[in-house]
Amino acid sequence: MEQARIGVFVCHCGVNIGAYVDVPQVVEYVKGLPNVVHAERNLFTCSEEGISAIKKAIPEYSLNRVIVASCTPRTHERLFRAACEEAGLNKYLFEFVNIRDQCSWVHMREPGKATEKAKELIKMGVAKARLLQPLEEIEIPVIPSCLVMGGGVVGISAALNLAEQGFEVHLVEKEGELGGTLLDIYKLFPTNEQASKLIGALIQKVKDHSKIKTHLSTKVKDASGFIGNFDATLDEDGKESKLKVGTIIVATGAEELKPLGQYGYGKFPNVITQLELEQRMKKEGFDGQNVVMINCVGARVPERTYCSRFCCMTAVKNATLIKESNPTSKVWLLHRDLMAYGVEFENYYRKSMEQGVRFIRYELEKLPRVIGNGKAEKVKVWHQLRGREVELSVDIVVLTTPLIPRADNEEISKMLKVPLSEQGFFLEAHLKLMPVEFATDGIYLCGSARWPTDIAEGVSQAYAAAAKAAIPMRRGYVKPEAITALVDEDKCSGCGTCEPVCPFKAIELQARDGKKVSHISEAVCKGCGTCGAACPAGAIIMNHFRDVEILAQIEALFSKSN
Amino acid sequence: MNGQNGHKSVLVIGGGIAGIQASLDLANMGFKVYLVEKSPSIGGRMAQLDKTFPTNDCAMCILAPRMIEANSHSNIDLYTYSEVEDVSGEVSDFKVKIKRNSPFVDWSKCTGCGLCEEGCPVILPKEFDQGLGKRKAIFIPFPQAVPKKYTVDKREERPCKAACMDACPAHTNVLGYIKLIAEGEFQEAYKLIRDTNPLPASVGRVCYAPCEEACNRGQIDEPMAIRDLKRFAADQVNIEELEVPTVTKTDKKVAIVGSGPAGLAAANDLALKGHDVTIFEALPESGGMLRVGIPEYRLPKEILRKEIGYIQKLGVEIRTGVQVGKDIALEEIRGNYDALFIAAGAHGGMRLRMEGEELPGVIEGIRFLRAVNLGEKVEVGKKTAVIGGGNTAVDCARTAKRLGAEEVKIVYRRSRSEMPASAEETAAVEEEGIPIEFLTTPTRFFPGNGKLARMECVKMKLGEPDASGRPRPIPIEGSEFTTSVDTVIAALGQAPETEFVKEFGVSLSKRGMIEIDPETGATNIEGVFAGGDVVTGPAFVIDAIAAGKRAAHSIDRHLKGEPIEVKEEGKEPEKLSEEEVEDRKKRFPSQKRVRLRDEPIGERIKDFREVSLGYTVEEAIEEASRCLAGQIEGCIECHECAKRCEANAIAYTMQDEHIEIDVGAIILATGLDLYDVSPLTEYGYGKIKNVVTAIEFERLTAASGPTFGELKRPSDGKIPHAIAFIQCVGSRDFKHKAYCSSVCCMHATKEAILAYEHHPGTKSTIFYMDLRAVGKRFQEYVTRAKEEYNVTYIRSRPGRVAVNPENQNPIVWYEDTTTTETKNMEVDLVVLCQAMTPRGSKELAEMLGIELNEYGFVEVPDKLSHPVDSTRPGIFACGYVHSPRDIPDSVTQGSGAAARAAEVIAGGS
Amino acid sequence: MNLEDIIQETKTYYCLECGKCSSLCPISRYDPQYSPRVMVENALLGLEDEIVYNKKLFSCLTCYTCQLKCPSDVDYPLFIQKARVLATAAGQHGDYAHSGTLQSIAMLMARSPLKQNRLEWLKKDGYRTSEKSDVMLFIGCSPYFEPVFEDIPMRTLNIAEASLKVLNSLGIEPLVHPDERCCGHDALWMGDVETFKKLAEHNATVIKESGVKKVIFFCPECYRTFKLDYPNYVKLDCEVMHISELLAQRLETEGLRFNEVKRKVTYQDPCRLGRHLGIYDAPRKVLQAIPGIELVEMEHNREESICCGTSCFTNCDSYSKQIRVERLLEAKATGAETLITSCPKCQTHFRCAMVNKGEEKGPDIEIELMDLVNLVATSLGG
Amino acid sequence: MAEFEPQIIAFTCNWCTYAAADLAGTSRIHYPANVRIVRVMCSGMVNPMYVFKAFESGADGVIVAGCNYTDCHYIDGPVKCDAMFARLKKMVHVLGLEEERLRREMISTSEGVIFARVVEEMVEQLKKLGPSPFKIKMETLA
Repeated sequence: MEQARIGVFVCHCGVNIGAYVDVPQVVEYVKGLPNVVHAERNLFTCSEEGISAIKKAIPEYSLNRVIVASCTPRTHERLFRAACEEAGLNKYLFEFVNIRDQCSWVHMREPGKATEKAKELIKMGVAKARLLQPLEEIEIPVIPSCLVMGGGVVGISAALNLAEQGFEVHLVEKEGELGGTLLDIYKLFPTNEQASKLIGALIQKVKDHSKIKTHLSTKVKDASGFIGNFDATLDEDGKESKLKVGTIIVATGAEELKPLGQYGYGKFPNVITQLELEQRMKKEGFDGQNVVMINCVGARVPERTYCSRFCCMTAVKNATLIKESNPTSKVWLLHRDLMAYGVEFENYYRKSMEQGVRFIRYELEKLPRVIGNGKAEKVKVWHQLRGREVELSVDIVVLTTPLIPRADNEEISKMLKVPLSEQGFFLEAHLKLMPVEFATDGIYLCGSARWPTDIAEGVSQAYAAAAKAAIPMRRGYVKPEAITALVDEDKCSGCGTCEPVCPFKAIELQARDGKKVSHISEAVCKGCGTCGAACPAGAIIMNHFRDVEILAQIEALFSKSN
Repeated sequence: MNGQNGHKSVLVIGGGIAGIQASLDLANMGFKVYLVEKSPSIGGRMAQLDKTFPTNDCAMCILAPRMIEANSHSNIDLYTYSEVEDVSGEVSDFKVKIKRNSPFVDWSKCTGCGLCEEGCPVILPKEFDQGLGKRKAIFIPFPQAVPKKYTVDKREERPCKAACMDACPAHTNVLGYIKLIAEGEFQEAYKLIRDTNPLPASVGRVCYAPCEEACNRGQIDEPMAIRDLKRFAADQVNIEELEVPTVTKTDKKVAIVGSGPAGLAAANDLALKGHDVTIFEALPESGGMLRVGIPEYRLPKEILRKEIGYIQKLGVEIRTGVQVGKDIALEEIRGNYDALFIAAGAHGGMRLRMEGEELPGVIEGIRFLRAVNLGEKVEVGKKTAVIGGGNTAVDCARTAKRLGAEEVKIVYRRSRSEMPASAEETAAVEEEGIPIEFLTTPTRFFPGNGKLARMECVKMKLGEPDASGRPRPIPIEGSEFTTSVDTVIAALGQAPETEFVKEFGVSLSKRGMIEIDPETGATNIEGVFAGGDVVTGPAFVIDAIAAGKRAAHSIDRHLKGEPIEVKEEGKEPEKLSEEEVEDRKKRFPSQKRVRLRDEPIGERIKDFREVSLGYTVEEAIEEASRCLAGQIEGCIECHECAKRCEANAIAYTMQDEHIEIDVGAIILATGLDLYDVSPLTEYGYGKIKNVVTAIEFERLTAASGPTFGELKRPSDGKIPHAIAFIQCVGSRDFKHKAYCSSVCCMHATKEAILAYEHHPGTKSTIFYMDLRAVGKRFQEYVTRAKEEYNVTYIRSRPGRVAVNPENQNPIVWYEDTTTTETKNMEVDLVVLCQAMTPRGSKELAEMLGIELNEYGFVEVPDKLSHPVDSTRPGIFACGYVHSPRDIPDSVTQGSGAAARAAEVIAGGS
Repeated sequence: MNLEDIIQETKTYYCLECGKCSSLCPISRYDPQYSPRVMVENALLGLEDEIVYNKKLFSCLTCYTCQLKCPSDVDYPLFIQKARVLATAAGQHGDYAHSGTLQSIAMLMARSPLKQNRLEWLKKDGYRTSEKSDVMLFIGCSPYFEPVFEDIPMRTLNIAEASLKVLNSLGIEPLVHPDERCCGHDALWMGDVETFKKLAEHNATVIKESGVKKVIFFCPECYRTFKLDYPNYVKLDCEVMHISELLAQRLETEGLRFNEVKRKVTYQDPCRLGRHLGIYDAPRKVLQAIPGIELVEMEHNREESICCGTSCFTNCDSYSKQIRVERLLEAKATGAETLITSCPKCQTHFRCAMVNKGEEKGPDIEIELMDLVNLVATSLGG
Repeated sequence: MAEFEPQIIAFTCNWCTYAAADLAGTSRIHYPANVRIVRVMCSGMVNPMYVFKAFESGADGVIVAGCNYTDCHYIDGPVKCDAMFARLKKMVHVLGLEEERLRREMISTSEGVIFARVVEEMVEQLKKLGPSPFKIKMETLA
């Protein structure tokens, strides 16, 4: 390896770093580090100006290592690696040093220490960069077919879109029929169209579409492999079948919270949830005379802090339907902020006022009380804006509850190895950059499985997930990161300790001119490095995270000379 | 909708975050994308944001990588500063006409370096900062613009021919500095002048102003007072405090003979190029004719000294009292300097060649002025006669008057119209009680007790024009007459003294002046250049400066061994045609020129104080605003940017481009506009300074904003410690916009948090009706705002905002609906969260043939099962133009629209 | 007509309970117990008693400030008027000022066939009226107001005289009818629809019999009642006009010869003329046409001007006084010498606010008061 | 002498704890600046050699942090790490190193707050314990 010529680019990130880390002082310090031949600072290294500065500096100072000290590799490593590649430098000769999220932002109150820490972190980065080696990425073919988990309106929409684009789709639904939650719903806001008509039409389209294979009362038992090559095992009432797909879309939706123990639910027969109300309307119709609906039941409370986004509109819709079918009825809607955002919902909210639905605002500190023996007879609520208690006689109380994660989310998350958020919904890679993708390549996410969403937004997300899945499938191959393990066959004594360690079964022992030697398949290896740690002989080298590179960082930190 | 044979390409209209996301997804799928954006840069509304909720990460950190990816993606053709003109055809076969507005800059050459912007004199409100900040006529919308290319905001043709700049020998950017004065930017005006003319204060006083004669405004009422405005700009600056630009030194040395305007100009330019310059000045004081030829009352010595002092600060050494050819030989200088520039000027006087000329009392004009200007004691008799008709003669006469001569008169052999002195000077001398005897010339001088006593003159009549084109004066027989006189000053003109160069071998013309190649200023000897009066004979200051600059340019190239290519000389000053004059007369009301006031005549002749008083600020601005070019909006084509652009990318004549493309599908993603909230008069927007809109507040906190991230309130720049946010201003209101704009509750919360982060301890109050925090992790964000960032929420929609006259604090009147008390709250700043409307949807809808709903958002026929489809197959919509939504939902819907478009153009392939 | 019907008619169900009306309402700014929003809240909750038996129902000035800015377009003043009908039916009424004299006068005029001698002020010379004119000058209750407000002092009749003088100088010799009755404005707005109907019918017949084509008003309340309310109850086939509109019209057409009156004035928009009828510019055009007059606007002007504090001589309390003080201070802040208004009631209430019988001096709110018509009369006059 | 500032090395797994540290940043949660993070792809990759090297070079404290058992991007990384760590703990104990100097943590992506608290707590403890015994020895030996 010829002498390392390192270029360091320290970022201001506007005020985010610049206001707390003395960037010019850091650049001066960095210039003194061995092998650093060029160091400069930019206002926004990730901007076009910053990128072209890197591309210009590489040939100009004939750099063979590049370090960017700015935000976090998780979002910007790909961008800077691409810049190095475009300037002719192997993108694995690039090292990222995090001096924003893990330095300036967390040590705002001690700018002095933040500057010292930034210097040391870059010194560690330089130590590692010196030892980095160029790596080549390999192309892995992608099977142009997608496994969609969940046969609700969202799953179906994703499946239809991909099928229309020409891809083969496997639609897996654990219930006996497609349709999901919409099967229980009577009418839909804001158009008041029949839920059954909508979902019926979509199910029909799925049936007619040659490219979609539907698997009913089927659960995905296991799914291993990686983007382009997922091996899924389906379990249809005990009958197992194997499936090879390129991408997976999680559209398993969510379920309505049953608020046991609140407002007499479970005790009084005439205290039901909105979904139960819809089921009644759908089956035998509804003729309630005095109806009180209570919103935010079990939502925006300390134990469940989130707002489930569209339950207000469900309540307003059902209230309007009741008034339309029975104008003399008295419908009260108790709420703590009426989330009728946007154009359609605000119009619908006003229509409900015209119909005579009356709204009462209550506060978390003074919850309404449902009174009666054997059944709900009265609701007492402190009218926050009137500053007095109002008593309403009722013959039915409808509780509006939030959507909560499905019970089997845990299981799916373990199976697909995708994270859950603190509330239990699936956690997307990045709220704004990758809203419908998981960190793991090839697995996408949409609908209420991600976060409670109404139908229009859910279907938009379904299309978005379909678009993201279509990208690798249409291109036909993916080039995963070249961070994989490598066996140094001279050192390998063939003891086989590594083979069972690999969770992805990428290691197998092979005979090599009379000697057993361990072999790691580049395509399967995900680069976790556990085999390297386990190997007693130190024969396994982790690309881009070699032991010498890690140790160099530690040494650099504590060595007094720089 | 099977697009088997359709085009595998998509048109995306609108380069905001939604449009970019849709384009990236389609491009990554391998389809061709045409992304059309009206502004010169993509980025849309999000680029204006400082931080985005709920994660508070900086908007630019999310947006920049996507903009770069979109700009460099092989499948995406980016058309910024462009609009869709026409759309025809049907799904999978649309024909689209795109108009690329001419940015008047060749984007293939422009590197976005920004040198042009510094020099541009036209200052306009910056749309990106909602008009709070300023930008130039040549601009990029925001620092991280993609593509980072400059655009010239040229809105209408310049109403005049800029004849002034062509007429000026040095081609000073007159348009530019007059515009800057009109805008009150006096320092900038001085700097702009200084870029071409190293002696603004002097030239601003004595220049003969050929520019004013050529000024097109002259054809309408009166020409612009260009010279007086130049003087005004120079007077606003303390030249001694100007910091000197740091220059990278070259190892070349240049010698200059003569520290007159030519020598000084050359020295200035060569020093700026890094060469080491030494000037040899024969006289004890530097400045040449400016110092010794022009009297104090016209050009105060103190001003000239300061201007020369600045040039010296550039590293120029001036050795005074060293006469080349006497104290030091030209040979020797040429030896130890790499180049030589002869600018000795024309200090020799002309002789009368008549009897009695040597009598004491007869003095040569130039020598007389030099003596006075150098402070020597000069005696002037009671009756003094000055012979000659040029500026020098007038200067001698007025100087003699100031030295105490009681009766001073000028004797000139031709008539008034032939007098070379300017009309102003002639008027000034007559005003000071100095008569002029025309058609008279002296013939003999008679002594009286050893010194001059009487002079005999003869009357003249004008004959045929002589070599100079002026009629030849012919003495009239027998018209001799004698008058008594004590002093006679002969101011017949000047001639260069070129003895000292003769033996050096420099070729001289018949009249004894140095011959040079007019283009480059080079003499016949290699490395020796010449310019100014020594070459042309007595000319004007500005001609000498122009010659000095030309020579400096040639010397610099000579020192660098590069061929001396000639800078194009520029065209002749053009006149306005008849119709153009008529048209201008209609457009611009006739307005008299603002005259310079002078010291009262009685006072000014007593001493050598400066005669003209110069403009006051108001007068200067009033005069500067008369300039025709300066009155149009946008670029006035003063060519300053073209001059500074190293990539010479400026192209004033660039035309709009019309492009036709074929696409299979179209995605509308034009985003949002902000509703004008001034009709809600009760909130006082536009009347009360400290009532701003949410987007203006955002710009005040942004690092790239007008206050560079320092949150200051508009009225007095103080830090606002108490801020009130009023929600639903214009939204949820029958009289304005009946819908809810969806994002303002969270936007206000974020801005309240930002305010706290900028100045911990800030107390924010948000007046809301329904706090619509519906998205992922929004509720937790609001809770954090309450607990950690001192934000209070009051459920009420304030009725009106009054103002406390003492401190300009807005007072919010509101009823706290949870306690039914009507109260008022005095705060430092009120932020109105204004309604947002779909951008550009009306015109585009007509063109695309799609319907809009009652508020102008895209009408979606099948809201639930096909949420991103418009009323026309193959045309989709995403982002705020589809329906009010925040950034995460816009990004998702961008991908959604991409998927639907892919369905159409993939067509089962 | 029950509470629910009122809610439907006035679209009160659109109310978003945002509180904008309360924060704009001059009364709720001072009276903590009164909030228009709470009144609507009670209606939406069906708490009829909270409205009908609520004294504050009669505090509303019906000045339309709230309705003009209500984001949900709820016609609150109409809601109040209708609610007061319910209250009147339940025997409720507001606290009558001036011991109910004005209310009784109106009641009497509606009931008994009385013979009013209301034209004594006409005896003075110099006023030319004629029976057969096709233009009628409606005097309204000014003859009755004169004695009631003698102690303030407030001579309402000098507005009537000035109006007559102005019409004469415009060449009009109007009919001044001896048997006009109160236009019924106060009764209607206080919910006493019966009295209003009777007065309306009477006036309609009087006008029909007199055969006039045009009726000119100087009192905005009478003008608003004739223009907007009468058509719902009686047939009127003559044109109705406020005197400031007539003057503005004449300015446009033939122009007016004004003598110079050197004075700095500010203008109070009466609620009925401004917000109810949208007439803001006519009075201003007339003022600015008088040479020497310099008009300066108050901070709150045109549709945002603040009411004079009392409506229909009911619930006139300390809060009304505070409103007037605030408004007079605002007038003085403009530096004007005179506060011009074109409404006899505004002028009366402002004058009453300036009366200060007690020792301790209240805030200095003294300012000269004059009706537009009086100013015009002096400028057109001798 | 200035108050003792312990130096801590934290080996964090790229997918969970590194992201948690980032989350602490985006939510502006303050914690002492004594920690230096070394990014590894998985906690299972942490080799006892790395930990010893850290102590040798003068670290006063070492944290080995990764995902919870269920979150691991590579299925069972944490299980391997536990096994390695158990052995490491015994070794270091025998060496006479105080318990608090070596910590094993499981911090998932969304637990930015916990990452900050762990660092804060460890800095407090190490301030009480004083510099690492290895460090003192090194100086006297050198």
